[in-house]
Amino acid sequence: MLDKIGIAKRIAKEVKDRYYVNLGIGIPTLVANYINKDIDVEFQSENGLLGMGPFPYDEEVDADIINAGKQTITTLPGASFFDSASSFSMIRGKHVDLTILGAMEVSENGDIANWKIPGKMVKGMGGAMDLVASAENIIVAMMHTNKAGESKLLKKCSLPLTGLSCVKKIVTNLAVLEITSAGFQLIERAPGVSIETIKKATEGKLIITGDIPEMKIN
Amino acid sequence: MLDKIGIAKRIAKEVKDRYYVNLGIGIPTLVANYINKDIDVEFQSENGLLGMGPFPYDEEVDADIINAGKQTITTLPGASFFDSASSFSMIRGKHVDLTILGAMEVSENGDIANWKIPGKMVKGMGGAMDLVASAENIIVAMMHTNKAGESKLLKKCSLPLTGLSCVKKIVTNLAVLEITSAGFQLIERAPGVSIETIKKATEGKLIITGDIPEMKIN
Amino acid sequence: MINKKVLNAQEALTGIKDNMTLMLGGFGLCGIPENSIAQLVKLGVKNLTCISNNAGVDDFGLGLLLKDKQIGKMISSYVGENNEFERQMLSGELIVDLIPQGSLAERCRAAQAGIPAFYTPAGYGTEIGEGKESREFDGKMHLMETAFNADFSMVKAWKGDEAGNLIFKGTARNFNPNMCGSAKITIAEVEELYPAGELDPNEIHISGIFIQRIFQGNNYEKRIEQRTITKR
Amino acid sequence: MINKKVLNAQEALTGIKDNMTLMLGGFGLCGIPENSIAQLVKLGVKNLTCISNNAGVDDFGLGLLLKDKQIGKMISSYVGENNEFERQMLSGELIVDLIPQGSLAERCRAAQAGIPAFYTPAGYGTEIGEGKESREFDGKMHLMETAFNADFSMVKAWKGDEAGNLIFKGTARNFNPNMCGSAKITIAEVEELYPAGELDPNEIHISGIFIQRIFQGNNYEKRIEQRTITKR
Repeated sequence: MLDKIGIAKRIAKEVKDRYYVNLGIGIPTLVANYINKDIDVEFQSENGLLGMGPFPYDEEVDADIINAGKQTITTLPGASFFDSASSFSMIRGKHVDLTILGAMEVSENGDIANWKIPGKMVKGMGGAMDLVASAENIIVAMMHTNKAGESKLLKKCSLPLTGLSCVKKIVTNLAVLEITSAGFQLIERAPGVSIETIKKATEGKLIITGDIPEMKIN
Repeated sequence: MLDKIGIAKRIAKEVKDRYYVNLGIGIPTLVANYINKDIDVEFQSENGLLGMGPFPYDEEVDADIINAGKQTITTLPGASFFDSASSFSMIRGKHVDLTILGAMEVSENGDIANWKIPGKMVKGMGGAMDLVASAENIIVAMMHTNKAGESKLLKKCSLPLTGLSCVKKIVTNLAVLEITSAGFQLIERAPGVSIETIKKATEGKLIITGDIPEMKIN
Repeated sequence: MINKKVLNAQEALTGIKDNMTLMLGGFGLCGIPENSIAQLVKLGVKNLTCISNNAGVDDFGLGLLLKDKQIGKMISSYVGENNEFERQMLSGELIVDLIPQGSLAERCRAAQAGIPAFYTPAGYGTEIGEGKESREFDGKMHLMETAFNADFSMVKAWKGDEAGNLIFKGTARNFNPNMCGSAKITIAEVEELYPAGELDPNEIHISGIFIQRIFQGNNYEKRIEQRTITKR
Repeated sequence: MINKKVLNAQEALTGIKDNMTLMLGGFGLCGIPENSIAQLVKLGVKNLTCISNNAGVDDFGLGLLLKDKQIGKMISSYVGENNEFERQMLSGELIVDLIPQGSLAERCRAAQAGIPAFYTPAGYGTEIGEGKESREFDGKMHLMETAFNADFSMVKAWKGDEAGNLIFKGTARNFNPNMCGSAKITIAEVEELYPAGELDPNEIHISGIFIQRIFQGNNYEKRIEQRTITKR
């Protein structure tokens, strides 16, 4: 079973050379730390920065340079700043290659719900609805089940949707799965996790074809 | 009767303090030379410049700084460069206060035709259709009649239209007229021009109320 | 040169009244028009509709207006980080219209550009699409979104000149350029105000034509929401 | 940093074939991608559809492609200044689609921004509106215009870096930024190419994400159409 860092490490392997990547808040943010140093990747922050770098040293902190999580950050060589409309031109125009974000629920046809729980304070969708509506490569990072132990991989989302049929891949603490026309195709098991465990934790249609390897992360 | 410079001088009086102005090619371009020096005006050139100045001195000529007529020009203090989409945001978004352009025909309801003569080589509308569709204050500078002596102020335009019901005022070699719901309202006569002459030269409905003063230009 | 300079926030905000719709730049607390917000508090105008990506924190940014119950409706994409906001929203005192961030930005830009409506896939198939027209383009469903219609827009820039030209800094740019010229009157506050001619025409982010009033702000706090650092 | 640098125009234009749709920046002869056009002539690709505000003059700019009959269709707002163009158009060899300049710019920008369609009042009630959907907003009629769909876009900038970031100069900016990322592949040629990190991130007009290939051009002629001067 993976912890959050394990999920981030596994997702990092999905990030390919020359990808522009948008990382959501939470586990996705951690992914940046584990990307292969031999490949070139640029991070887009939807508040208006391409070429986002690590957190600044104390004396470098600039209130005018933050990421979408409102954290102070730095820029890397080749970075650029732009306005919000241009930022979403990058997103809506499919110029961003990979979007990694968290979810509360994903359905077997790739619907995602990650912005609203009826009856609870709603903070808003931020850029998530634009991202999931346009990105051609969306990976969800999340726990396989919620705190009550209920599956988050469902036949149909019960929560208000963020986007329709958009998720391509899911990396959870238990497994890697692809969304196919048939349902959740199991690709890899987390270290030490049995197929039985994954089956029990998956409410939506789970497709298992042949041997399912255990995932390799460093 | 006015010559082209006279028309430009008369139109210059329509340019008010703090106006952003877009000048078309031909007579409108001349208007810039006769604007009251005591007022502040900025010229927008739709190819991407606000704060256009006069032609450069020979040694200042820069191929990268031209106006919409492809003439080399200069910038004034407070000028800015921008892309074409932003330029037409200024125009379509009604941020430009006054548009002055030439016309082949204007109809009594303010339709304008100035881009195409069937059977002749068509050069294109350039930015004229965007300008006339959005500008709230459009003044047409033109001769009252064409080379064949036929009126250019018509009941209905015979040429393909550039825009519908958009012209507010017309300054010709013979007169100043406003477009009203009733037709061409005669406002001023050119020096030495009789009402009879204007009547003869105007095919569309001409409204004459009270005394029509002779225009004053310096 | 058409001079847009006004003396201060007080002069700049002349004409703002109860029940108006305002656009306010900024992302979180980054790039917000601090001086204009302070003046709105001083004016005490009520029942404002505020179009702003976020709603500030309890004691800063738009939170200052919320505390005084000056806002009747918020149009935003994300409104966390604010307890008073939550209280007013749950009690029904505050109407909240949440819209996707990209649609928010583009609806501002559409108002600037005189484009009454455009299509975007964001929100299709979600509750955001309810009651909105949808339409297929290239096999994909889109929603029709319309330009905002606001009375005043308040933006914050780094450098400006008296002609109203603006240059923004870093990610403090965000929604600010998209809100210029997107309301009937746009007020820009800047950290540094120069005479016309001091800024390079090639480096200007937003032309002065979109700005009606500009003033030099003061005492910028630039509060940081998440001070994250790398330890040496 | 994702390096977009290629060696020259030849490498940059790899993949361009007959019958493709190309976008080309420039206004008149100002800011045109001179090196890319020269390479198109060398490639001899035929029956191109060219989206460009103008069509060059007889012996420069897109006129060079017209002379060799490489263009099957022009999508422009203004095509004067070119006798060979006129000849081919009147003879029916060349299809010409004239559209309002603002709609041209916005349709490029829409392609860049993933907006399939938008509304503009330009051209309503004229022959430009024939066959197009129209619709009323706020009591005014508008046409629905759609995003362009092009294979390659060719733009010219002043400064660029290896990450593909671009800075334009003066009115040579014009359509160039709006055509970046508006086609499947965008090729940028620049007068000065710098390593990543040399350009100020705050002064970049177009982010490298919109550019697939960048190269340093050479021998820029920058021909002037109307050399107008003030005599001392």
